[in-house]
Amino acid sequence: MRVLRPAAVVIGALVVAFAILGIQQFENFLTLGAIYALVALGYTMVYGIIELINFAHGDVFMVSAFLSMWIITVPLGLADRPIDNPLQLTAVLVIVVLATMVFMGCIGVIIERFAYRPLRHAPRLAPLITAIGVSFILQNIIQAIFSTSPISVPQIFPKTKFEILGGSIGALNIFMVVVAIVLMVALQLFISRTRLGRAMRSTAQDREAAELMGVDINQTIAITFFIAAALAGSAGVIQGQYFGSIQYNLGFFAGLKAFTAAVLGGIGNTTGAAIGGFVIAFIEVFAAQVGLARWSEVAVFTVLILVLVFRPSGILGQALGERA
Amino acid sequence: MTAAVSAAAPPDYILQAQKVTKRFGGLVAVRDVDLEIVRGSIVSLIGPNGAGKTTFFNVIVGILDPTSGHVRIGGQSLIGRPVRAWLEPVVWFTPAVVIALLTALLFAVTGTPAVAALGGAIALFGLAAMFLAAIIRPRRYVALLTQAGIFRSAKPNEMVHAGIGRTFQNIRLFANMTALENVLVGMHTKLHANALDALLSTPRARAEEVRAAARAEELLALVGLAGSGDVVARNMPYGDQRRLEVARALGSDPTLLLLDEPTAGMNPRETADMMTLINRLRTDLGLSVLLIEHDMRVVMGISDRIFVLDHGELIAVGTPAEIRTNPKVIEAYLGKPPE
Amino acid sequence: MRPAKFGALAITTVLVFAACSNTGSASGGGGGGKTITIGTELPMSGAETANGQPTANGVKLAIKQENAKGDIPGYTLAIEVEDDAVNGAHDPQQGATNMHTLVADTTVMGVVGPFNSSVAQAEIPISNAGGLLQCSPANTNTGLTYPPDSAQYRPTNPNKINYIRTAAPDSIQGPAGADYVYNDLKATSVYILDDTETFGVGVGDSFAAEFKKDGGTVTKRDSAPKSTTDYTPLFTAAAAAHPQAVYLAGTTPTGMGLALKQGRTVAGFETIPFMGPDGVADLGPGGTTGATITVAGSAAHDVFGTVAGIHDLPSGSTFVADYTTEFGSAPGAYSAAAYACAQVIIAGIKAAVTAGTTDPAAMREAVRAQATAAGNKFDTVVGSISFDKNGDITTPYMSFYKTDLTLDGGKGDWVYVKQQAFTDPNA
Amino acid sequence: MSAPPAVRNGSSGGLVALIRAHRSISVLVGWALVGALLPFIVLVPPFSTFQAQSLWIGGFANSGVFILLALGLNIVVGLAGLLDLGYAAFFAIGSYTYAFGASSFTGLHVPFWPMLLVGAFAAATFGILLGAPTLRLRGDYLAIVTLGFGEIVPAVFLNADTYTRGTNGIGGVAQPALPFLQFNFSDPVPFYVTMVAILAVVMVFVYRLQGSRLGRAWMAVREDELAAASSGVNTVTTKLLAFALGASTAGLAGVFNASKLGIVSPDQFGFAVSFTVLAMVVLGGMGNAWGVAIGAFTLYEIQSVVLKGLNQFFQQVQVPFLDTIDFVQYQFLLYGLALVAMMLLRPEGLFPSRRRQRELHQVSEDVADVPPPTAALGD
Repeated sequence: MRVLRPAAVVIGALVVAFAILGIQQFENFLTLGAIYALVALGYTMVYGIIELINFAHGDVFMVSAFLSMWIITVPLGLADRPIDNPLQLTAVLVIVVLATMVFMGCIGVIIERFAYRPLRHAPRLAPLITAIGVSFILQNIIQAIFSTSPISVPQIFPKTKFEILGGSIGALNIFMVVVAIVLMVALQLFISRTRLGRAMRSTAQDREAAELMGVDINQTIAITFFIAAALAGSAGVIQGQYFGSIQYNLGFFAGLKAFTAAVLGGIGNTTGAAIGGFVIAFIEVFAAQVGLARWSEVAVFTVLILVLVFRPSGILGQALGERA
Repeated sequence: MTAAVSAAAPPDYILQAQKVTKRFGGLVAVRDVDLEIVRGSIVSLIGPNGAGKTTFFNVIVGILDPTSGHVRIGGQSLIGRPVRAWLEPVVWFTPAVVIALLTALLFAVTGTPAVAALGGAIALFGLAAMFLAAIIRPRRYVALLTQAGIFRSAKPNEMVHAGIGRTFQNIRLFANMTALENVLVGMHTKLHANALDALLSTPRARAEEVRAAARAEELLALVGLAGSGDVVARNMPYGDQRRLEVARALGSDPTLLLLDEPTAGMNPRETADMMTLINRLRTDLGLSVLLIEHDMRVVMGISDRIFVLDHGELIAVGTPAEIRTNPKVIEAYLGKPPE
Repeated sequence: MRPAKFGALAITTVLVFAACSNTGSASGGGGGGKTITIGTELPMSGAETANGQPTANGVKLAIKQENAKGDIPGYTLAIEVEDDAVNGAHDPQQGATNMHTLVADTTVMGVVGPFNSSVAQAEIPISNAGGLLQCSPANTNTGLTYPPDSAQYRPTNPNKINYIRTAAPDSIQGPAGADYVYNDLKATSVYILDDTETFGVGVGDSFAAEFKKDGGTVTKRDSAPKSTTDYTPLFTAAAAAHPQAVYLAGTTPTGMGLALKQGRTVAGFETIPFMGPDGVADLGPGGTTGATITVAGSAAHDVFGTVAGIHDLPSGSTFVADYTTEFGSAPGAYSAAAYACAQVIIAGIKAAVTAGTTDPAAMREAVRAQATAAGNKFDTVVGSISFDKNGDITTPYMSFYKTDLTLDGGKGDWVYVKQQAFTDPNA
Repeated sequence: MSAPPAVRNGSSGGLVALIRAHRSISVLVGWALVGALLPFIVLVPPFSTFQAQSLWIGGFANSGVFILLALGLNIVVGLAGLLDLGYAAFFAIGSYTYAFGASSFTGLHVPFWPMLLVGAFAAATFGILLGAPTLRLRGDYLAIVTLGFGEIVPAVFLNADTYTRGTNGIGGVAQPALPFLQFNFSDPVPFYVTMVAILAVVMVFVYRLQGSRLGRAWMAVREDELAAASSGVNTVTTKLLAFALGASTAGLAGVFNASKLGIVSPDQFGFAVSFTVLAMVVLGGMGNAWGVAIGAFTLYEIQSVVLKGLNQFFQQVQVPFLDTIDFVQYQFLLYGLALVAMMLLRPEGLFPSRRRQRELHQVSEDVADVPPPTAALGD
């Protein structure tokens, strides 16, 4: 993958964002962006490989937030109080993140198996409708278990703040951004370096050809869904820890924004999705900064439309799944 | 026949490609290719794979803009580098600006805000209309641009208006429409019923539909698909699909027909039929034909003139006989003979 | 293969249709005699279950207890629950359809609801045409009752008021909060955040107006839709002007609980008082699902709230107890109000029955007239109330509460501060 | 109108031939029959036991709104193959146009019938405004742009409260008036009749368009844009017209809905509406007007009648465990299940048009080349 150009874009954008927002809002922007980026990656991967707008992805993210909350409270039996012992904290975090990611990954695979695979050769809109159906189902399962009201998540991460550049930055925020970046880099390496990654890329390029070359299409697609859902899972954990309160319907809007981010960045392009996520986070934080929060959604989509008018295939042109 | 035409003092060219070059980033797909087609002749463009035949083809039908050089159809230059493109935005804004100024003037005189409001509205509307026109590029708008001395390469559908019909190397029919409908779409430029006609189903529209259907049947018959008008295209045998593509291309009553490997993947019998068909098009309809072809038997059989491309450059031009004996061509196809 | 599948689909569809061939007139609960129905028209599914269910439960309880008393000779009360949520969100068109259903059911003598003002706007014209009394426990939008706006909802019978409400309109609750913040909390500058919903925006506006009138300053006013997940940037931006208090104009289900929780984490908002209307002061103790204190957790200190109603309910103590025993959870913010609405309707029915009215249409009209006739007083769970010529409650009471996180073992709860009677501006 | 080639293929019985020869008349007759029969069908069990006739009729009038929307979206998605996920926006524009034109809020009182056209025109204009810059986008980019537009429009109506009364919505919207029909809030019949009439006309238009030069151009663009352009079709104009005509239908629906409901508020036009209509189109069978209409009708009735009725049923039948569940609360879940099930059973919709059926089975690609061999193995 071409790494230099996206990197340049990212750094440039960050500098500008910092200049405009100032340290405190910059912190908010990075944190929010990290979440959107992680969710957007899922959309972009699924789209890249089977050209499906997976509307259920946002709700997979939502489910994972609830799952992490459950893991923390029930099996681990932790209360809403920071863990100060670093070792214990690390252990807990690793357990929660891994467990959530793996479990959600499986859910992603299951969804693909039962809702999308049967329709792989069906009209392309059919899976879109099932995706919407699945998202309803997920929402209602959560609703049935946890009710429709906001549920608070025990925040186990210490509330320590560091004085950086005249602003106080929460340790949690740093942790989130780091986790997001690590995962994204890992994903890039996976796609570009490993055999499975190559299989995914070739499938995205041309499924028939890949099949002829002996790539196991079903397995590859299943893995894609696993990774996508797992990333959403990690984002869900972060969401819960950072916002401290989750609701059964947070998936829809998060999903909408994340998908927008994916398209903005050039859908099918993993780096683009990450960038798109941060762009949208910036717009929202900026809108809040200047007191136009109620217009932020309008702003987000206006920017999207403008970008697409001038760069019809998103910020990072060539999409992973582009056909010749 | 070739002799007859070339003897006439200034040959009547239906298509002239002059110094056409197409670059993709670093690599040059087509370099300085000159190609002329005399009205009523059959010309072939041959060359090894990757010689740039299809790129050149896509340039002259308006799909790709040339990096340099230009293409004339019937003497009029339609494809080439944009000229005075910077002027186009001026054209967009002029009407609005003019109206705005007039409004300002009127307002200064009368001083009634209503006038200002109305004028402003009209100006805005004018601006919007011009933008819309710039996006749709209706023929009037293009004509306006040419008057202003602005030149932009024609789009594929404009080339059809200029009288060029084409087929595709890998068949691109409207697979789920019937043969008849495919031809009717081909006749799009020849029909004039607009949305309103359709909604009200005006007598004019109805009459046109009937005539169109009849004409389409004729064309199908011409390519030898009489009676299969109601078959959905994707259910047709391969050979028929190729013929149907020709019929669709004929729908716009072209003067020049561009055939991209019309016999690719055909068995000898189908190939022979296709050759007779192409000949008939020339003799019966007086069409000129540009052929991209691999099958040498076809090329040598029906071409008046042959252009040979290799690595994007024109290496030879001439009659089949000349080409057959041209060492460069042989080298290009068979590689350098060992010293 | 496909025909078979299609057959299966067809069969299921038919079954489902058969399944619902009993919609509409709900069966009367036990007891002999004819059935009189009280309808509820609330969002019962999806995102707004939390609003609708407890409110409907208030009515269920009232009817159950009334039937137990059985002092309407020859009649049993039944409830007909209508749901105006489609795809999980309240939908005016569905509300209108439901209202048509209720109007068409001649046993329905009164309707409790709706919950959302936009739904009310679609329903009042229909119930007005059907001469059916509607009593909303939750609508606070002034336009619904205040002339001249309210007239447009009664095209059929302009002079027959058929919509009353026990909730105090925004024009009272907002200012009440403003005065409290300015006079009692001694804050002279406030940051207002609303949820873009009818209730939130309305109460926010009236709060801002009154607060300015008192001489305070509104440092910033933001609107964040309930889809917002991250309120931190808003508070970070608002911190610049150093407000001395925050007014959360909205409800916890639409994000105000989350706003409280996140706002506390932003420098400048750690300790200052947060104030909210009864959408925030839901009086749910810590631990109850979805209650503000539960959602905000440790951030819920120094939170103040107004509740449109009086605190020491005449029969309140038993109401809360009864409700909790009946439904196993504490009453929602609007349960008591809904209970009161049901009581008003029941009182009307009783009067009509004792007057010997039997014809359904006549009884409907009697109930409507009884409820809206000037000077008629109703003994309800929220006290003795009556309605003015527009259908607004004449003695809007405001009760003030604050959070105390030390209560029930650190879980925290709301404590009563004071209550205050206001005067209905249109009386 | 001459038999459009679009419907030439297939068997030709006497009646079939007649219907095809006089498409418009047969459509009108068809709607007349449907419109006349429906009110009486609901008088017989099981439907009669459901709810009173007047309620059914009112429900039909509402479902008509969705049928109208579905027919319009069918032009965009089904015929021209443009995926539009923000269709509700045009519905909203139509509604608000009428609310501005005929309510006590603005003080204007333009009669309903001209406003029908105005609403349609306004919606069409916005359709073009949105389409013009975005139509060159590839399918799914267009999808997200339209999705964005669908989110923006209600948000604007919500936030520009000085002009739209924001979240309160505009109430007191005028009802239609006719000398011989009395429109009011208690009697649904006039609305029902009006809706049937509108539907009949729109359906005739849809069929005429399908068989026309424009309709063929739409299908050509759907099938293969490059080939269409090389046949002389101006793809931009063609797509714009699809957008405009689709939007104008939504505009009609909006005006009707606003007048029937008497109130317009932003919360009526969320994403839910857009995808409900899309689901209706896909379930009904894209490209087939009647199929789409039936799909819309079915889905609407399931949503607004069937799911709401489950509780009473299970409580009355005393099904052991089911009667304890509150289905009203889970209808959304059932709706989701219904969508998935129907899609898995009939990917090409309940009533696919004969020719779409095959083609829809191919996995779409940017450049629709010779269809992959998998094309035919749909189910």
